[in-house]
Amino acid sequence: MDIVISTLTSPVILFFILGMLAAFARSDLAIPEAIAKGLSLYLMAAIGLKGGVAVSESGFTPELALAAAAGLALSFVIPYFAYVLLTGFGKLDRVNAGAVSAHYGSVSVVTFVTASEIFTGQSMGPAGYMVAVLALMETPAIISGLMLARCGEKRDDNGNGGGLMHEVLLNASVVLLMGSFFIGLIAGPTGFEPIAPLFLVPFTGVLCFFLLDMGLVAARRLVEAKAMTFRLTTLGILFPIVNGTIGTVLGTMIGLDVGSAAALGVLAASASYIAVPAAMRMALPEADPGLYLSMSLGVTFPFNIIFGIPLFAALAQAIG
Amino acid sequence: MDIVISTLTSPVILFFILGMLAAFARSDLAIPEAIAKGLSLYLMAAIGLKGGVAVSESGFTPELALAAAAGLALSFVIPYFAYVLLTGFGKLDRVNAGAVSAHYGSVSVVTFVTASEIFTGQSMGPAGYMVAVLALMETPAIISGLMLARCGEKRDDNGNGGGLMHEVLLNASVVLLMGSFFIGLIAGPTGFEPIAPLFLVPFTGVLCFFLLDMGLVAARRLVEAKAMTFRLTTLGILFPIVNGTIGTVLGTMIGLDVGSAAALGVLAASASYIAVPAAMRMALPEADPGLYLSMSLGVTFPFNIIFGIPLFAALAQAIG
Amino acid sequence: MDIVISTLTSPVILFFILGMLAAFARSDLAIPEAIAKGLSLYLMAAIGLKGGVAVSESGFTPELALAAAAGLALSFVIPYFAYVLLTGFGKLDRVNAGAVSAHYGSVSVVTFVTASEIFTGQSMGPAGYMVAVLALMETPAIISGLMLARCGEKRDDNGNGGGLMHEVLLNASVVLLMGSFFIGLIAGPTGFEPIAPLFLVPFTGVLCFFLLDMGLVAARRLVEAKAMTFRLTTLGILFPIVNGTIGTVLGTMIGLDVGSAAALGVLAASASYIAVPAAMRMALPEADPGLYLSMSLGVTFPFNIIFGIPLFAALAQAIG
Amino acid sequence: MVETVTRKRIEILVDKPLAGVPIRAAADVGIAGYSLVPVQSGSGRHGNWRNDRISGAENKVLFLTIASEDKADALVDALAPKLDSHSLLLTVSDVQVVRGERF
Amino acid sequence: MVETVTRKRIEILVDKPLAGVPIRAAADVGIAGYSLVPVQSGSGRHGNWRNDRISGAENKVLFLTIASEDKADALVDALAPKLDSHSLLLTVSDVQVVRGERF
Amino acid sequence: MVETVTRKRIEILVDKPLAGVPIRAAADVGIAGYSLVPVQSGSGRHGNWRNDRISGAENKVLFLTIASEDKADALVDALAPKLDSHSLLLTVSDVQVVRGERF
Ligand SMILES: Nc1ncnc2c1ncn2[C@@H]1O[C@H](COP(=O)(O)O)[C@@H](O)[C@H]1O
Ligand SMILES: Nc1ncnc2c1ncn2[C@@H]1O[C@H](COP(=O)(O)O)[C@@H](O)[C@H]1O
Ligand SMILES: Nc1ncnc2c1ncn2[C@@H]1O[C@H](COP(=O)(O)O)[C@@H](O)[C@H]1O
Ligand code: NA
Ligand code: NA
Ligand code: NA
Repeated sequence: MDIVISTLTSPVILFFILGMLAAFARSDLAIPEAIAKGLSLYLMAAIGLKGGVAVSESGFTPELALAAAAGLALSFVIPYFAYVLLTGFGKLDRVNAGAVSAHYGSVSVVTFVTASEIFTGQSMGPAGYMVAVLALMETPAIISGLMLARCGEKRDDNGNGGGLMHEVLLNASVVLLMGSFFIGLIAGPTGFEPIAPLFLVPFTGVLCFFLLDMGLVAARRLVEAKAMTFRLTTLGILFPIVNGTIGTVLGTMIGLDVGSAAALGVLAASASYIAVPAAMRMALPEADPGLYLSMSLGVTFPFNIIFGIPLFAALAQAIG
Repeated sequence: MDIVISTLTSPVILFFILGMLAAFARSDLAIPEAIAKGLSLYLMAAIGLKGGVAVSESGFTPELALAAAAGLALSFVIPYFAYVLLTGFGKLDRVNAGAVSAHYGSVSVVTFVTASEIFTGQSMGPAGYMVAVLALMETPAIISGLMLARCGEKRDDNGNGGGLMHEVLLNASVVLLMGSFFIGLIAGPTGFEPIAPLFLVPFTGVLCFFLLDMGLVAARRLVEAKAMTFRLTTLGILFPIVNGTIGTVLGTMIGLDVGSAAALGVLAASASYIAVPAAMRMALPEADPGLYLSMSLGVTFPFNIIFGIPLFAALAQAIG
Repeated sequence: MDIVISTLTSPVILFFILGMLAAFARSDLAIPEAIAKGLSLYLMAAIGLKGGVAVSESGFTPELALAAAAGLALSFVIPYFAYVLLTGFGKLDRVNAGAVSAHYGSVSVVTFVTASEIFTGQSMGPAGYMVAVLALMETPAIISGLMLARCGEKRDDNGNGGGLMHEVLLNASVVLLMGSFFIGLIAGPTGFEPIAPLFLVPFTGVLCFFLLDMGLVAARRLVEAKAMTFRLTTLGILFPIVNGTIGTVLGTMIGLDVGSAAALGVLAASASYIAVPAAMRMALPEADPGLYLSMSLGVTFPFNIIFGIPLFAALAQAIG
Repeated sequence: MVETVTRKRIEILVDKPLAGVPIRAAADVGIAGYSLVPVQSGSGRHGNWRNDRISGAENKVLFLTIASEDKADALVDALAPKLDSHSLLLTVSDVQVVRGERF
Repeated sequence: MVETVTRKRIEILVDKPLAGVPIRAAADVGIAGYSLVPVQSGSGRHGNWRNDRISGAENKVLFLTIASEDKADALVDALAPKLDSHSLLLTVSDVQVVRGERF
Repeated sequence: MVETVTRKRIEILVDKPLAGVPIRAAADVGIAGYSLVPVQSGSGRHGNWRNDRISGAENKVLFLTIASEDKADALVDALAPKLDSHSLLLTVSDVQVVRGERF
């Protein structure tokens, strides 16, 4: 219970709620696009560095390999599970269901960052290597989603098959996360010291600012959603609960510490709204972007930030 | 005298002067629009938080209520006074005079922030609740100005009457100022601590950077002003002197501390150049934006930053 | 040798290398234009202030005047030397050779900033007045380059001769560097204190972020370069070696400390990619911008960041 | 060869705070689709402006819509009285489109 | 007076992640030159969108090219089947240019 | 129905540092009004460019003006010799405007 209250009164979450309220009230508050992109690059570089520095101290442990394997598996498998519900209960056609399912297998960087902040405040900060797991989980789901969307169908070749794989494997967030992870690894704590005043100290404040924007964007998405149905909204809440529970349990089973197991849960529960939508727009232009963005950004993201994070923390503590 | 010299040699003011000089010399120095907007959002969030945290410590006092009432009254009444001079001495027609008058009843966030910085440096920092007063003073003047501009005239209905009220009450700066004020109030000093490294520590430096941009913009506005006359320029200096004196005296009379009384003077003296121009462009498209922007941004803003702030500080100290 | 290794493992350089690798791999990682511009304004304001504060403590010394004279001379003369090789060995026509040569006489702010960081980490930080030398060296080369490009030819008058001189003397970086230098001079250490949390503490971190972008931009430039030949690439490496050696030796001869002599070498070695390209595009529209940008940004800049900086440091230490 | 038909391309330069004026007018005459293109600076009888001003009150935007001739005429008629008071710059030209029934 | 000739101006509104589609199609028919103009927001049958969304998946861009009539026709033919599936908005108009041999 | 008259719409793609060239040329032939529209990237015989380069030397901008036929012809004549040396891309088309006397 404690973690729920302390989550909901932390400035990080309050700024997110402020953003949502402002958008629901149709205020014209808006963070310039360039600033929002800049802040998200900052957040990725910062957690990459922090993770790398941590691993440079702890060394490569068996938990790291196990967590990586678990993350990859979740990212590959979750879309299949989601696809079944999306075509059945959700009444989507194959292409749209495939596109949506890829989002749920992949991950949301900001959800992970917010969870790390809150877990650290509860003295259960996740291990440094979880940043690498985050980066690894971004792309496998895209492959699963595309296979589902195209199964049994002659490929509508846009002549960009190779282009897509390239885009997916070298997309900005993967490169920046892994790149700064390795820089942290090479530089270690002493190399990190001179840049800590930028990448460590103001981190929580920047996250507040960024979540203000995410709140605005998520709520506007929800307000303007044309394609959403009650059934899809339900799935947008069900998916994180189920996937997050699986992730947390799996993390605990393979022997991760409480914070890392909860973080694996958060990763499983989160849905991508940057890398995957762009990839789906390229690979499956017939799918409706309004659909997958409304579900992942409008429904699942706020659910995870406000309810999911404390939920998986409590679960990990209970079974850990 | 001391405060005048220390004001004019503080980096904050020097960066403003640098910006003005660069623009007068027609240098191409420019801060990207997105950065300027981002910095202004930062400044508003930071002072909102700081004010809220301060009130969470001091509690709601009678001074708060009195200051709020005084601020509201000033914002409502100043346009009427300004209108008389603008139509008489200034030779403006009704619509333009109404539009300009609304700017002087409303307030400039950056003028307030700069004054707070300088007052704090003189150990006379205004009370935390003055941020709420600032937010309250933004909009009433818009109503007064519109009533003056349209008095006795059949409304030229653009079909955006409701839209305008909405825009005015939920405009970005009011929402962000009040929102972060409440977040500061809820979070209190302990909740604020982890985000202070972003919202408190680099604040003065960010203000320098922002005032550099304001100097550029204000001076360019002045250089390119086509609609300005000698009479209007005179009013652009007279208004802040008169309004600021009234504000400072009123603040002292209702029992505010020296810093808060001077801050009320600064608020009364300052003229809006963000919320009100946008609202006037929407509501009174016939009014000339070159006119009201040149007066508020080109004349009154620099006057207040360089002369007004130390003036009202000295006045408040003398009578306080 | 030490300085080479510590340079190549410092996060500042590692981020630059990450940017280059990402661009070579054709990742879509990109820093928004507005952010990159904002960061570069920050870097210039910060080093200007730091230099000014340092000179306010040390006073104007004979070294300052000597370094300024040496810098001006280098900026004027280097283009003549470069022009000979560019037309001869490089096989460029007069106009293109003149345009390119101006870049090598002028300087790169970021190369200087990176060198200062690394030299300071080696306890051989350059003197504060080198910032003024940097600003002085930006423009003389433009005049030399134009004289070379137009020698013996009736001026193709675009009617912007005056405009060009104005643009060159009051271009954004000169104004901001000199402006903040003077603000630092006036404010001194006590005036600088309240803004140090923005302009001093996170400086190295911001530089990392900026060099990430520079790496991306430089490598993309190289990948897409159409106009580059093997001969020009060779010159793009030869110029910094020769010019940097001359600069370091000259600095040592006029009695500068080791760090300042190496910094003069770095300035001589560096090539402009902001002020000069814009000026050349205006003044010599017939010259190919792909050519001079590829050489200065694609070849010389990375060479200096990775090899040049430790090279001139070692040279200055050896002869200093 | 794909068949194309002629439609009208209407371009309106308008102050950002007033962008609602052509949008509402278009909706009133049955044009639901439009795009807004950013404009960076300009010059006219009222002097120069550019986008990087602190106040967005003078920023401008290009309202762009493709519509049938009837709807285009109706939009021009609806906006004509406001061209001066709202300082709109309106132009209409012919374009060829493929799926004519969409507009 | 300088002589001018008539060429085609093709304007295609396209989602940013799909900008490669008209670019590749243009290259295939021999059009190497084009420019991309940013678009800030818009509205259509699928609702409103605006550029400041976190995900760039719905951001749009205006692909603009000047080409000879032959090449323009070939480009329209090549893109016609994708107009609906990729939700492209394509218009073609006449323009006068000076150096006609360039296009 | 509101009456409209035909005017010329001139569009010039120009490097940002050279934007003064069409602006001055337009002023010289009596065209005082213009707008600059940002361009984000492009491709041509000199390869690709995009706006997010550190140096703004290659950034491009679209100069847009509405003018009478006479003034448009004069502007085209004035710029024709510079099209190649300054790599300008100039197009002219017909548009209908409402207040023809303004242009
Ligand atoms: N008639 C039109 N004129 C200009 N732009 C349009 C038009 N119709 C649609 N658009 C643009 O195309 C986007 C997608 O249209 P739609 O697929 O109809 O939702 C819209 O959001 C607008 O930006
Ligand atoms: N046919 C064209 N249509 C539209 N834009 C073009 C065309 N050709 C060139 N451009 C633009 O002009 C720039 C310079 O062209 P070029 O000088 O051919 O490299 C290109 O990068 C494009 O942005
Ligand atoms: N003839 C024109 N062609 C293109 N844009 C124009 C023209 N005249 C005016 N504008 C634009 O409209 C704005 C306002 O014009 P004005 O009301 O004449 O000052 C200018 O700043 C330009 O951006
Ligand atoms: Na997931
Ligand atoms: Na006021
Ligand atoms: Na040099």
